Amino acid sequence: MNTQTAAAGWRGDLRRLSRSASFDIGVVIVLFWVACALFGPHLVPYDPFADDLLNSLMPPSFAHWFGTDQLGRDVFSRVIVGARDILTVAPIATVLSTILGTALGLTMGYFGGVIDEALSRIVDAVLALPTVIVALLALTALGTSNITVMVVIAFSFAPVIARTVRSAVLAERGFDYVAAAELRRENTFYILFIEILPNVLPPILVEATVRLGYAIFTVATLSFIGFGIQPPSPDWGLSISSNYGLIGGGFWWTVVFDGAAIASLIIGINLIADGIEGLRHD
Amino acid sequence: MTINHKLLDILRRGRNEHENHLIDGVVREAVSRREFLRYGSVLGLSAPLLGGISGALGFGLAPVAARAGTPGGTIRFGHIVPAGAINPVTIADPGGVTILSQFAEALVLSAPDLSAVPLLAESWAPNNDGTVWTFKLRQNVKFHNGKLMTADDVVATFDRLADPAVGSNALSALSGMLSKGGTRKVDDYTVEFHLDAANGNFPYAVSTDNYNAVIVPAEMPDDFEATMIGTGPFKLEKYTPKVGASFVRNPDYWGAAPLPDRIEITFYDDYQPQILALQAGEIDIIQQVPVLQAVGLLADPTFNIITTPSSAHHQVHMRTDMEPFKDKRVRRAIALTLDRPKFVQGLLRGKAQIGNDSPFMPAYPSTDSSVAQREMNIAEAKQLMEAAGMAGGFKTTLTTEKYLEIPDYAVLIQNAVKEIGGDITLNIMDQGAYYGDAVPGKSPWLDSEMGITDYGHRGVPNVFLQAPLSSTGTWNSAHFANAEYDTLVKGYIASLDLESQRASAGKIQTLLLDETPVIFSYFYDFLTVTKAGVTGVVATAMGHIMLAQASL
Amino acid sequence: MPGNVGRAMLGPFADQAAVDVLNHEMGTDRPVLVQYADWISGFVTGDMGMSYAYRSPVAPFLGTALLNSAKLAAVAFVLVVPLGIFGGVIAALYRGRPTDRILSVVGLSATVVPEFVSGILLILIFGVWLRWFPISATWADGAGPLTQLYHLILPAIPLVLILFGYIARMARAGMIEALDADYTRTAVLKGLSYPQVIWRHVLRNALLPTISVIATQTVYLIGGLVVIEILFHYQGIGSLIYTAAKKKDFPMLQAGVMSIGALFALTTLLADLLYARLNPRIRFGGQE
Amino acid sequence: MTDTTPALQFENLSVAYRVKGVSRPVLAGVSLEIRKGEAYGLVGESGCGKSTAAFAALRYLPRNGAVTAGRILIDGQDIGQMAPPALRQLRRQSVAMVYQDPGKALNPSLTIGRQVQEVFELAGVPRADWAARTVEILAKVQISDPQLVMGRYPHQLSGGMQQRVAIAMAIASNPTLLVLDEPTTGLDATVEAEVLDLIQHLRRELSTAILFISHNLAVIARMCDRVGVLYAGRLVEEAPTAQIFNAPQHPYTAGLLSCLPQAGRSKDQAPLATIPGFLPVPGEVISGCVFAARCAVADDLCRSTEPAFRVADGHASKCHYPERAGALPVVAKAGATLRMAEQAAAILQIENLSKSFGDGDQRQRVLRDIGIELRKGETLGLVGESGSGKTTLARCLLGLLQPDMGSELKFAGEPLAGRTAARTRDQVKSIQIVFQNPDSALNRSHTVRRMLERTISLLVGLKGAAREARVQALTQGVRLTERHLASMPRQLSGGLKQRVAIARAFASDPQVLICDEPTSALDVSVQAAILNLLADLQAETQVSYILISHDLGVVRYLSDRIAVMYLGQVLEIGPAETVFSGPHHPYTAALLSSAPAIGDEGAERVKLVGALPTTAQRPTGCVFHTRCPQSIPGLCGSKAPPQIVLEAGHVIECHLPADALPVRG
Repeated sequence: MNTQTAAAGWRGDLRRLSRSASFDIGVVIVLFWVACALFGPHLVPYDPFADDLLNSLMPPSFAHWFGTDQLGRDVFSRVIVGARDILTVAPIATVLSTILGTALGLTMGYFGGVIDEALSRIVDAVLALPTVIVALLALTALGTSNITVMVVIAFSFAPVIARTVRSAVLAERGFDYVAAAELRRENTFYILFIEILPNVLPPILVEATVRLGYAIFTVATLSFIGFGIQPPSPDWGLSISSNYGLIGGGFWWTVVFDGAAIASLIIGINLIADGIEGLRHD
Repeated sequence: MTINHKLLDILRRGRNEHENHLIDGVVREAVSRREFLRYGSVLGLSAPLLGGISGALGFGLAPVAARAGTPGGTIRFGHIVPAGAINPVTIADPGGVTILSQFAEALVLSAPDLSAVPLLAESWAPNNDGTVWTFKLRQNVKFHNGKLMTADDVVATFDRLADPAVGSNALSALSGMLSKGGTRKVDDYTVEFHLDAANGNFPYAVSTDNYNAVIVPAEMPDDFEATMIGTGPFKLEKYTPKVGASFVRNPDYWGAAPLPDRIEITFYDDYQPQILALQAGEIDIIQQVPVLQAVGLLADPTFNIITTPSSAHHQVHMRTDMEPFKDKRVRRAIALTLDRPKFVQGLLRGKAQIGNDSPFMPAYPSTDSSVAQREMNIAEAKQLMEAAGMAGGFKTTLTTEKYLEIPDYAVLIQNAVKEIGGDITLNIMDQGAYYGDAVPGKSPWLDSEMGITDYGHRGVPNVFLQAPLSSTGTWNSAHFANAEYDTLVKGYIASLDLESQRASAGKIQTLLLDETPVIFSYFYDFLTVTKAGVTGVVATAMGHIMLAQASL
Repeated sequence: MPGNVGRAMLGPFADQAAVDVLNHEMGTDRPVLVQYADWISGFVTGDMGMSYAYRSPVAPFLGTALLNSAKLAAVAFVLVVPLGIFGGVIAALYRGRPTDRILSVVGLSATVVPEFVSGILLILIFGVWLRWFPISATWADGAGPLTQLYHLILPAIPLVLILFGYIARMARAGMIEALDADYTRTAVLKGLSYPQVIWRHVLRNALLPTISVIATQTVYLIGGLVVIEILFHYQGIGSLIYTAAKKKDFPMLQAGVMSIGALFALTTLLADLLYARLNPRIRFGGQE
Repeated sequence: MTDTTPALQFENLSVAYRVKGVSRPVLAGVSLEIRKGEAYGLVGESGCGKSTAAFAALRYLPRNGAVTAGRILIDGQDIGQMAPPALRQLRRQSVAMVYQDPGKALNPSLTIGRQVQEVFELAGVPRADWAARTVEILAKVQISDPQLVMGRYPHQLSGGMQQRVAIAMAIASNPTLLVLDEPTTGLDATVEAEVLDLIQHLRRELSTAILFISHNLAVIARMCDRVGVLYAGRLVEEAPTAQIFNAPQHPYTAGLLSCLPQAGRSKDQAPLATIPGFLPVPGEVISGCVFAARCAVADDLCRSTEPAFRVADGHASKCHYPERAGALPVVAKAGATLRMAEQAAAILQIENLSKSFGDGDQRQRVLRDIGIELRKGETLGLVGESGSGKTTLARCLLGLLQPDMGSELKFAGEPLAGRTAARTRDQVKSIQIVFQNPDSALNRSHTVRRMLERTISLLVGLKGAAREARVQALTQGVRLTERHLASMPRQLSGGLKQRVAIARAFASDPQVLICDEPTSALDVSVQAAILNLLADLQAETQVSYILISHDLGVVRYLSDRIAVMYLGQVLEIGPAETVFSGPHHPYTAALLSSAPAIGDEGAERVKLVGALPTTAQRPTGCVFHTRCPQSIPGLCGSKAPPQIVLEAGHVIECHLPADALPVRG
């Protein structure tokens, strides 16, 4: 492939994207949290795990911007470092689901017929259930760990991606370049992955971004109900879950900042997805 | 202290050997007044008698908060949804106990101060070697179905609980102590318990501590949940599984007429929603709240906190048969890094008693309080590590359950041992996973190098001494095997008099401090929170909540 | 399935005899395959088995829970459908202008923020501080419909927020497609006034696709119910599943999940029927 | 008294679109006048601004479009100055529009009756009269059962019927001006002819002025009194129809006309003329004549000074040298085409080829018992309306579809397996295709080089330098340059893309090349170059073509023999000239007469009855009898027609006696 022209295309797309204010905001937010996840432990003023029992539940102050939690740990530091687990689990789950869903969607869309029919049934069955419910069932049976959470999310999101890819592939399947490839006796692998895949990448990219948002949503929700990321992680959903009983007592800072963190990250990702989606429809 | 010897002599008449021994103890001041009252109650000295003895000894029973409540009204309280069907035979969780305590009663009340108070039994006494205990039952007690409670009901109740084929949850408290057939009717209002082995604390086994041991009619229906026939101050009005229950005043109650017209109970899956509901004014009482959850309520004048001391605690076990904990000096060093007063203040907001690395918490009368309290001493800890050849520190994994403040406690331990070079990785699992199949090899609880396990309240330390620490103990996650310890415990359990119990206890405490297979750094209280103005609420550490004398 | 149901139910400290008796009673001492076959054959005949946790049949629990959840979902839908459609229509009519942008960003943000975040804020503000609404969605026995509604409003709001953006987005897309369609151009060029064009020609075509979207959203709504019902302490299907999962009450859990699947199939079917009813293309076959 | 106010007047009209913040002019200084009752044709290639002109006339520009200069007057009123109510009044009473794709122009969820009667409602007709007026207007557009149609939804009507309804709505208010924007594009030839007939008929009845917009010169020639030619947003020539077509005064117009593969032209005689170069990019600053860069007669004056719009005898041209337009040099070289010997060996034999889709009740037979022979080096044209099975036939030959049992294909005497996978490499490489739409046929994420190399590697088995040499040869063969090899398809124009597709098809040295509508996605000027290229390549390589096209001009230009298909059957096959000249099958006659052709405006059209049946409801007997104007009652509907052999190789399946077969003209 001629990388130069392809790159030029990408650069052009990026330039157009960066003109969208909401896309820019999304990128800034997400990059901020990614930086927190990567370098958080080196950036924060306090060790997010270090207790200071005699200074617990202090309201936000100059020393502790976001106050302290019940063990006297610095909430600000915990919120910053709290990005780490969710930004590991959710993206890996998304990548897994994208790979799986793409392979599935390519197969369904390209071969059609009985294969498509059979796989579609499975896909529909999985899609009939909300992810959180499927995850609850699976995690109860398999036991909770970051790995199982990833796998469960990957499996329950793959059908959505498969469906997107399938319909994109069906459209591509109607294009004559596929017939042309068959007419030079390309093997199926080449047709699927070299001919068709590059052309369905944009919708996959959008769907994967949207899924990443949902993955974060789901991981946070699972953590909140106790089936996701496990203590002692400073994970946001987990922190909210263990602290929300305190808000009535006025200790709102133990919950509100974590909530804002989750909200901002998911909104950021969706702003990016929105931007890319808008680009495709221009 | 002025002792009225004349009065005392009168009172001593008819007392058996153990009772007189106890009285001797208190006279000699070997037994404190508080302990006297508590242990005296176990031996079956009635409250008037105890009061009399106390009076004779120059200290009176603390007067019961005598402010009389106003009758009427509906009390709404929330608690954790019962884990299973409401059946006294099978109930195994605080949620179920709370429901039980509304409508059913045991022979003996293990009161919040750990004293044994007569309920359906009027009095009790052991034989000389403590193998047979005779209970006199209260007369004219009616079940909610109108029948009188007699010895037949008591015998049936205990035979059911002690029958392995029925599989009652009470088996864990009764096995090795009371078998099926061991409960015998003497007359309609007298029952004898013939024990498998001598036991000086038997009344606790038929008290509210053994919460399954509520007296229900001999003919217990299969769908007990539909009727909930007991002798309690309230009768079932409506029960909806998972949702809640309501009870109404029992007009035929044997004791003082219950004050509230109705009790409305709402079940919650978790503590947070309960607390919020209390704050929003939707319920009046929540109970058994872990301290950390209730932090928001502690300083709030619109709420009233009832603190119930308990022997509930979190055991930190270290595998005595595995590195890096094979050397007891390492175990001791770790115990020395913990700042217990700080834990109690910070983690538990002062609502706990400091532990001394043995099950003997200060509140137990048999505890030898002369054994020195272990305090944080990093220098000594470092020396011990050096002596053990581990000055470079160690690495280990602390496996535990996600329950109450245990994860936070784990973090505190993780941080504390850093002082002596300990590098602990936390592995916090959900409860089911942690306990696994509860047999070695299939249970992180019993297999992990280091772990933290929650133990519920017990009125006496016997269970804590045996199952988790004796070499044949089924919950021995520290894999602690020490012949001397086993012998000491056997002696402790069999002894009927307080002084010899305390002597054994002292040795056990010293031994455990030296070996430190398990760290007991605190015993946490249970909190019951009520709306300000609610009075007369009695709560036990077991989960009972008694509202007969409560008023809004 | 857990290795030992009885042990899991009774906890680590229960006596082994008690565990054995429980396992025998529940049949969980049989081989897993036998248990599963038993459960499946029961399920298809309408017997959903016995709850491990309550040792009583699952079905009655399920019925009440579904009814409760349906009430909550209904309140949410009644609030969100008109709101979402209205938002979408307005956004489409002001396409590209600030109104549209604001609606888009607000809708997007509302949609993606997890229910437990918005729910907690609502509880804090309206339940605890202002005390305008009860924070528990469960009402007292025998409460009238209005009281029930009063209890359900606060829990419905996070669901409304979640769905609002989604429905508005779909409605907007449908509107824009219809606004850009040739038939709309035909209508304008006929000389119809703008409101007439929108009312007669655009709306109906624009909102048809939204129907199926709303139907598929029910299933996500139910997913959201888990959190909402826990948070607002409401005895619906979500909290039933959650409790069952926590207690490893597999028969209850499976029955709950299955019933959600069935519910989804049903809503989809209803939506398809409604769609077909409203869409002449489907109602009156093909070209003659 | 005659009203001399023009129905529509553009005064120096300029329109621009804002695209991503940049203003792109689409119309620049266009001035024209349409008199009352006049039919004015606006013609031009894609991107010239035709449709923008149409929508500007109704003040219905897209959201990002705006009139940047000039005025539009309808009946003397400046519509740019109108307040919304006045504009609505204007649209209700004075102007109406019909556009392409009637299926989309009608509201899918309202009945026809409601949509039509809305016009009367707006015109202030009393409610009681709406129904009657609707019936009346539907009858006027020759809808035979108005009552029935009123209750129908748009999707229940055929394309032709839908367009009639759209026209009915447009003329219902008896407007001063009717704008028709490509009203028949996308319709089948016979349907198109019917709609055009209808419009002509209505014109005679109504006094409406018509602005007729089309890319199709022949349609314009047939329909209009005067014609304007648009190029790059400018009106370059305007004159009465006859003058434009007979004596064009702008090199662009002249070029367009000579590009057309019109009646009588054939690859054997001369290549088609072409217009080199490309349309200027919108927004490009052009100092001289916009067409100068592509003009064969342009000089320095043309490149530096924009010519004025000069009018002489009602014939206006925006050219410095209008007189030179007629004497345009032919750009393309004379072809060295070799007429194939008719006895050449058959390379591809098709016998009893049938293809069905679906099962049971759903089974549809799309091809039925096709028997055709393709000879070496010849071009076989396949014509027929949509649904006749042309493309299915092509895909069966390629092995992309498995024919039904009993079908027989032979290539070079050897049996040919049904699927590509079962064929030998030689067979696969020997039968290739040029697809209709290069955008679909070329993978948009691969470079041209990669596409060519991959085909050569797989089918010819060449590697390294040998492969590179072949790539170069192919590139030169289709008149592409080295530079194009590194391009992605989106960087190429439509014509260049089709060249790439042709190069790829030739990469494996095919002996049979199927060309499926190879030029239908292209503008006329580009089409000519591609047709020339195909003719040249055939002369060079002796390849046989199967040419599928709905454009009879194209088919006639390239084909040696022609097969006429209808509902999956071949009704007539024979040498190109005889098929065109007749006698021919009644269907062929109808098809030929439907196709508008320049200089053929007055010819009587063979009218077909009814709509095209689908393959699911294939008529018994002769498949065409339901629509045949010469159907013999009782015979054609029950008995399959015999084959009439008129002369060597000219075969017609018909019940009519040979002398009753229609003959053209």
